[in-house]
Amino acid sequence: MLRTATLVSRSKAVIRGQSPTGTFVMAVFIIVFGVYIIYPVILIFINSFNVAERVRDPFVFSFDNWRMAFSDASLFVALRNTFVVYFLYTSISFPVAIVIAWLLARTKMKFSYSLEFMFWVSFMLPGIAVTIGWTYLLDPHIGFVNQLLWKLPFLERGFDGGPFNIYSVPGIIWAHLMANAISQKVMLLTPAFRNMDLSMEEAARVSGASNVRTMIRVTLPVMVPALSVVFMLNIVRIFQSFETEQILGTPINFYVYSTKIFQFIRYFDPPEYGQATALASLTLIIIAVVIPLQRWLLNRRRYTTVTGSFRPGLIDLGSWQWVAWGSIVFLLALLTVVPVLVLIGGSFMTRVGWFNLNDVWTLKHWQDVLGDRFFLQAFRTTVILSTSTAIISPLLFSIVAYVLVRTRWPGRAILDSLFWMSAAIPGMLAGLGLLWVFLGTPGLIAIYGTIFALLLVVILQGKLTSTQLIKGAYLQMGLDLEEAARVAGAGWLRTYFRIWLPLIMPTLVLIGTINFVLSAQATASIILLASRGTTTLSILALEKMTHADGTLLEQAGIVSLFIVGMTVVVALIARRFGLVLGVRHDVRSTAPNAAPADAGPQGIAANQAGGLGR
Amino acid sequence: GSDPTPTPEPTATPVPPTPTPTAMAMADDPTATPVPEPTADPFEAEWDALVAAAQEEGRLDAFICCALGREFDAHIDAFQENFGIEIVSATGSSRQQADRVLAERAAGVYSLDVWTGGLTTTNTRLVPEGALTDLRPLLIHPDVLDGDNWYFGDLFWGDPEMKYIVGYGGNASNAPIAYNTELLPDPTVIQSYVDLVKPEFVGKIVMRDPREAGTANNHPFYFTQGLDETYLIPLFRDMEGVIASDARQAAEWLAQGRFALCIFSCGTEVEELKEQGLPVQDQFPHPLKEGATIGTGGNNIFVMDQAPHPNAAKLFLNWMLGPEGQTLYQESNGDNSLRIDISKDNVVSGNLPAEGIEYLVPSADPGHQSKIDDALDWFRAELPKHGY
Amino acid sequence: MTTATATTDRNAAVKLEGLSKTYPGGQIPAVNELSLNVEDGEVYTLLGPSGCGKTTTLRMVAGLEIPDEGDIYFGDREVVVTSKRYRLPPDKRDLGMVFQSYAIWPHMTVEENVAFPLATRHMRRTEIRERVEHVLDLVGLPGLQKRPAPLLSGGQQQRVALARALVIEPKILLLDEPFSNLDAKLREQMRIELKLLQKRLNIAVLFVTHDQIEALSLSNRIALMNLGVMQQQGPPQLLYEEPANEFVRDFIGKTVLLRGKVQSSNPSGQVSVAIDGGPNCVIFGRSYNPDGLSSGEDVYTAIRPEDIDVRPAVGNDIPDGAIAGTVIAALFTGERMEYQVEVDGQGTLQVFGERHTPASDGNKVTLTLRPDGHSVWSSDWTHTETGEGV
Amino acid sequence: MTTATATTDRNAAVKLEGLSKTYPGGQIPAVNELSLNVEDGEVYTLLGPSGCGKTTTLRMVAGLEIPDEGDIYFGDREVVVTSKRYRLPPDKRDLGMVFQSYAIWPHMTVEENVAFPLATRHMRRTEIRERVEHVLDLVGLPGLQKRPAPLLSGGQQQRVALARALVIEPKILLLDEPFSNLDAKLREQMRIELKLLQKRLNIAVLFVTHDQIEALSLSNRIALMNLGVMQQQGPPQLLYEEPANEFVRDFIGKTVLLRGKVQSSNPSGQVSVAIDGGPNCVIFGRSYNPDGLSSGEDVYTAIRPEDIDVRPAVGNDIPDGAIAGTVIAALFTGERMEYQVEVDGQGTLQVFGERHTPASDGNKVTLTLRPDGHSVWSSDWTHTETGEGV
Ligand SMILES: Nc1ncnc2c1ncn2[C@@H]1O[C@H](COP(=O)(O)OP(=O)(O)OP(=O)(O)O)[C@@H](O)[C@H]1O
Ligand SMILES: Nc1ncnc2c1ncn2[C@@H]1O[C@H](COP(=O)(O)OP(=O)(O)OP(=O)(O)O)[C@@H](O)[C@H]1O
Ligand SMILES: [Mg+2]
Ligand SMILES: [Mg+2]
Repeated sequence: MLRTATLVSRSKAVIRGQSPTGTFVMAVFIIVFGVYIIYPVILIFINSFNVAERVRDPFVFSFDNWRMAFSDASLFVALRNTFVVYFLYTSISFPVAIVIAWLLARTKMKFSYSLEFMFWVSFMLPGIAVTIGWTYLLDPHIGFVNQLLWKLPFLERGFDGGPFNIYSVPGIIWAHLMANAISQKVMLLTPAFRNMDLSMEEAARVSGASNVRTMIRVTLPVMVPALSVVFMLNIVRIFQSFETEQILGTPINFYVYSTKIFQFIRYFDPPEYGQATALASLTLIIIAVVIPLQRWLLNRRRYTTVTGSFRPGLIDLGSWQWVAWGSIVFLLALLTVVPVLVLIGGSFMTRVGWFNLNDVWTLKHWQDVLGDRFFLQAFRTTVILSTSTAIISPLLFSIVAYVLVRTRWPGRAILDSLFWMSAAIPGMLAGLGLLWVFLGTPGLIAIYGTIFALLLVVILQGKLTSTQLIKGAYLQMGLDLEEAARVAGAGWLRTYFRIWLPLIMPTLVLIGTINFVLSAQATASIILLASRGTTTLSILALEKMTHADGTLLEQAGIVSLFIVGMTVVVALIARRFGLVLGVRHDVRSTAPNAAPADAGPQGIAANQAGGLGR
Repeated sequence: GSDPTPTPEPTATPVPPTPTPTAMAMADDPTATPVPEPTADPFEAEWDALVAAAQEEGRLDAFICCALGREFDAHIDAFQENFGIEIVSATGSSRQQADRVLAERAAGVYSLDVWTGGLTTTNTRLVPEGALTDLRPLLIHPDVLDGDNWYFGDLFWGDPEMKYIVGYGGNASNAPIAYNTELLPDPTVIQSYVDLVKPEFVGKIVMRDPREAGTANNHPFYFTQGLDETYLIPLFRDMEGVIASDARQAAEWLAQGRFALCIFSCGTEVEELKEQGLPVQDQFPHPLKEGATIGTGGNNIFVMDQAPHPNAAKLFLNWMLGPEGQTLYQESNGDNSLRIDISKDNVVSGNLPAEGIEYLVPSADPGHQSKIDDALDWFRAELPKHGY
Repeated sequence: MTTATATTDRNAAVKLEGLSKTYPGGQIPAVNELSLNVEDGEVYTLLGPSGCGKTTTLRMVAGLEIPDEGDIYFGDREVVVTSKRYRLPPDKRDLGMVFQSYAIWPHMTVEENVAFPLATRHMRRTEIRERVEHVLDLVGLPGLQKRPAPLLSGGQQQRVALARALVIEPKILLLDEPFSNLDAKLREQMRIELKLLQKRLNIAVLFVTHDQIEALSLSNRIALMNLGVMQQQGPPQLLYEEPANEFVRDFIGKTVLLRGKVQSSNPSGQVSVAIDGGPNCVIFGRSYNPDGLSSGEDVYTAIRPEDIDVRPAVGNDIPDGAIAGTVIAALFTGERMEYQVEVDGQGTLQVFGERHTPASDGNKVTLTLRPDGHSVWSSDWTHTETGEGV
Repeated sequence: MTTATATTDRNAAVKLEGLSKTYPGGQIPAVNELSLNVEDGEVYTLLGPSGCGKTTTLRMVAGLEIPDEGDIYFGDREVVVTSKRYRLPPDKRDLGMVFQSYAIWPHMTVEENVAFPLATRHMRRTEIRERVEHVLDLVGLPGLQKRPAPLLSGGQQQRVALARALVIEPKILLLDEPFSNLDAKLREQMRIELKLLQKRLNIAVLFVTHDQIEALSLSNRIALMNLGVMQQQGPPQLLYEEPANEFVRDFIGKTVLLRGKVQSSNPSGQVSVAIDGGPNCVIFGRSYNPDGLSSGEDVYTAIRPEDIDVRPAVGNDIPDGAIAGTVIAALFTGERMEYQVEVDGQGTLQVFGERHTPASDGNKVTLTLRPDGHSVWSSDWTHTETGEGV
């Protein structure tokens, strides 16, 4: 009964599965998102075949860029390195994140919501602060951890320093794990796990499955929408993250595919966008696998957990709970303490991590940042952009996801593929493509240079993650809940606002927060569109980072601190209001409303007895 | 009245190559010859008209790249105070700014007036695209046009056609090599680049990635001096040098004593660490045998074609190259201005050209840019052979 | 096998005409050319084995499933007209429905669940509160307003679902096994409340239940379905006394099938049958087979257990109109005893006796048959195969 | 009010001792000091109004809910010992359970659902397949192996849940309203299958049902609960014939309460009562009130409807042992008629009559009462308050 429902439009005439409204809405969606998502991609790809010297020269078609890009012999090694690194940190982070999400969402654990939130914080912290922080700890020669270990009697300082060396493949893996690899997955998975129906787990327990087996055979398989989305969102970006590898891999001549793409853009002047595009096109192959794979996975089985007979409740791990709790707290300490120290401590240090300078401590960075004539304005712009994004994008994408999952309108596969296609080109190229689109599209050029252009970009930049995650959330919701509302006389909008929105609210809060972070941290996508009047904190931070006078890491850190601080506040507020909705497994405190129920027993008893006694 | 700047068609006339890249040899293009000292009155009138026209426009959109970008506040305030014109300045990467400006121009959007920045992006992209305007008609202030005020005896032109780019930065450099004073207590053991590729420095050299365009300003130097065979190949082949991911990492490793030498421009980062009392020097105290250089770095100014505020741009150009603009520039971060009629008190000593040294000016070579490209190609082909 | 004739009564509160629905991937239709109409103030019950298409029918009426064929009208109002591709959305159909799975909203309290249909009708706060309180009283859940709905027992949840359907006092009520998780007392009480409400508001009720007593006592008419096909519809007594086919005969109530031979017959269907196992047991009945039966034919006579009087055998005589048997199992079922009785030439029959003087295993008994009013069949078993729609 | 005495039989298959459970936020316990034991090969049924704690009890036995107080043993095995804080995890209890909400795994097919408990027991593939096929046959779902479980009708899902519980042939079976969504025929068939399986394997079955006929006919013993408290336990007949209190009397089966006056009494509880509304209607019964009743007291005599014989009144005479009344409503319920009869001094009584010669509204009838075997009470209603555990 799951996939048979058709969204019934408010108009009177409805054709089976293909209402005119549906066709119309889909046409609008596909055209709007198509222009916005695919047009820049196409422009970028077309441009990669253009070898004309100058922008204003006529198009000169050639495969040169592609030939040259792929003629680099070291590319193959880089590709292999990419997969090795990805495989290693994913095969660690995925299981770890799954277990943590399960512990947080499915078991009775003290402060599980706060612990979950700490993973959000870890996600918000800029990856570069994490990487740099760990270099100070695990540098083979001066790393604090290594220095401590040398004090142990049985550990000799080797020629190469050590025992830990962050500049190594294990070091890169470690940095990934400490940055986003774990926290992002925990963050994305936990709300989905919260939608688990306890009775399904109970049925497995009674059938003779242990807690672990229940998790593996019942909880995880029914969480396939969320798990697969998280996995796929990561793998389509496999060629896009490069910061960690750049910092830690360069000194040991360890290159990955993304550093190669990145180098075409950063090492060349003019940047070799054409060759970078050619390299990035490999992502298309991944997308070509991901789209049908996801469709197959999601259609193959049903994953409805929140139905009309939903039973809330959590698993009691007994004393194991404390072991799990301790491990999570320890991991969180690793994940957050280092970058937070780097950011906060570093902001007061002349040079973060350096204690042997003439002036170790200084307020200069704070003065510089706060004294920056663009700071206040950037702060304001960021607040406007991020807050609008945090509110609008969950709403927008929840409707798109609804259309994708819950209707049988034509063209859903196209729309869904469009969203995946948006991952085809890395951020820097995408930003350029967007610039071209804004300048080349009559409607859009009107808002070019205004904050509305940025708004449009930041609202839409989280489109892939948002739609896919919300899709996953919808798949967990029983259609009977909507049907009951429709029969009760609620139109589509009311059903959406009273039933769906509250039910998927935890996911929406998450999406809102992610989009808030994304837009607060946006650089590549908006740098070409922002002007002085619309600078954001993130662009300010980027300017500090690329300062020719040496990277003003400390000042960039201060700006990041503002971004993180803002995000934490917003996320806390959103959670405060949003997480009250959705399904809850702990008993809601009905304290303020308890009064009528209190009066219950006698009154009810009398009442019912009266009814029965006749 | 405003006097819209005519769009200059890029001249097809090849510019005569400058015979030597040495100083004082700046071409004496007749058109660039300063106008004979005008009577005060006509200039004053023209200047007043310009200021008035600029004030009418009321605003200047500037892109200030590189080091000056974050230190530009003093200029903004002074310009505002002098003329009551607001400067709206942006900073960031030249490459991205070029992407943006060129895309805008293709769409008929003209949003930028002036730009200060390096030569590479300008020469490889802005000039060929016709995005810049001929500066010579715009340069009117006698103070600017007077060759005696300038180090090379004339304005320094950064483009082969000598009409679009004026350079005003003039830091001297003995060699783009920084070192750790504890590991290399006596820097005089190095008298030539070739001295670097000695066994005692194996594993002691950290470098920026020479394949990166941003490090490439000095590259042609190695090839004109024949250093590629004697210095570069052994350097990559034998020295087990380590490429740092960025200048900060390189400078810190140098200061930590992990490496004795840092090559390929670790300069400014090292300077900061030196100021903090760490045992590093950003320069050798002596020039190397192959010669010392002077370059404008990222300190050149140019005006956009079809600038939205042409008069403000013209005013800013003349003011910026004048004593006030240049003094503020020197103050901003201790760089040396090519302007010599102003006090040099605020210039970091290492940046000042020393007496009695004949400095090479690689960027004065009209073929400089193509030499950089060739050099980058060479590096990009060579390094992988040695495992980089 | 459908004996129902689609009437053309345009004013029936709910009228289904030739509805068919096959689920994607289904081999046979879940509902096959179903026509029926429910009048105002009528309780119309759908009965049939599990999986026969009852819920599917209700879902089509509610607008949750699109029929492949056929039309639906509510009074004069077109609701679904397949030929015109017209379909009224569910929220415009203005009906109340209890889902078989309850479909309680897990994120709401009991009160919020019940208030929802009122809120969609833009009722005032205070009125909503009053109505909710009243209907919760009615279903026996007073004081549970603030409890999160999932934290209720199964039966309590079912009553919340019922309250939610009743609270708007709809003109049409669709009930899909609304009492299945309620105890007998509560169920009866609910039935009475339903009946009262229905009388007061003249509601048309389309009802699905597995409780036959409930179906027979509450319904004005019953439709018996099998494999998506309507087998017979009509007042309860008609289905019980004059089953249209073997399927109906066997499905409704209990039946004892006794072998016998036709002694005499009349083209109208009236026959007399000599039952095997008794020396002189001739009873009268009717054949609903249009072909009629001829003398001497072997037939099965369907007798309701309550038409068989079980008494301890007295001596070895078998009185006229009775057959003899031996109790092989006796079961207490509350108000009466259930016996398995072995009868010569008949096999084992299931019959009832009164509870005060029960017979025990092995006792000889005589079964006295009611002399007339039975149905006579030429086969002992349903032609229309029962089973799952795969 | 608990009449059950906690036995100390250590060998009962399932033994609960003094179990109590209050849900967080609940004012009164969902289960209150419950003790019972289920022997091997016994069907033990929990009966009681909706929300009385049946499911909670089952969940505690399965290990899904932690009792606040009390112990559970399976045979000699300690399962829950509160004082020792010992608790055997659910997967070690080795039992089969049908959840009231089915708890079917939505991501699995029918086959995978049913095979799961076997897979956890590391059975061989081929054997699993055979067993699954067999048990699906048994519950009447052959051929549906590959269907995704959520795409089944309600009754089919319930049978999948049943199949999943039966497939491992557990020693202990917990069934929470396992047949509530099945039609009468199927339900009976399932009951028989269950009984056969249970006999074959000597299983202990703890059963929750709302179908009283089912409870009375299937159970070896019944426990009747109210508000978490056990009211009476014992064989079906005991509860039916000798209810321990008004609650039991009213809950099990139907009862007609007739006002009357005690004519004579004996300390053992035997009384004769003159029933109001008949000139000479004295019947005999027993009071289960320990205080006894004295002559002349106003009492209520509880008579089962089947002990009242309804016949058309002949003239104006009321025969001895009978009372007179007027039919005010007649209802066909299948095998018999249900009448509401207005009797002078008694109000309206609900009684049954045979179906072939029904009385109509307004007909005068005489109700002949069975002379003895009734229960006599001094009040017409339950002391133990029934109602919701809030
Ligand atoms: N999770 C829960 N939290 C709080 N109260 C609960 C919870 N589950 C059940 N209750 C309450 O506990 C009492 C007993 O519930 P239980 O489910 O055992 O009833 P039941 O006898 O199975 O009823 P039914 O026949 O309706 O299924 C009920 O009053 C119910 O409202
Ligand atoms: N979503 C679905 N997809 C495919 N087949 C379905 C779906 N829902 C129901 N069916 C099948 O359609 C048939 C009719 O189902 P329906 O739910 O109408 O039965 P029902 O009469 O309500 O049965 P029950 O008494 O068991 O609830 C069944 O055989 C069922 O397996
Ligand atoms: Mg159904
Ligand atoms: Mg229950």
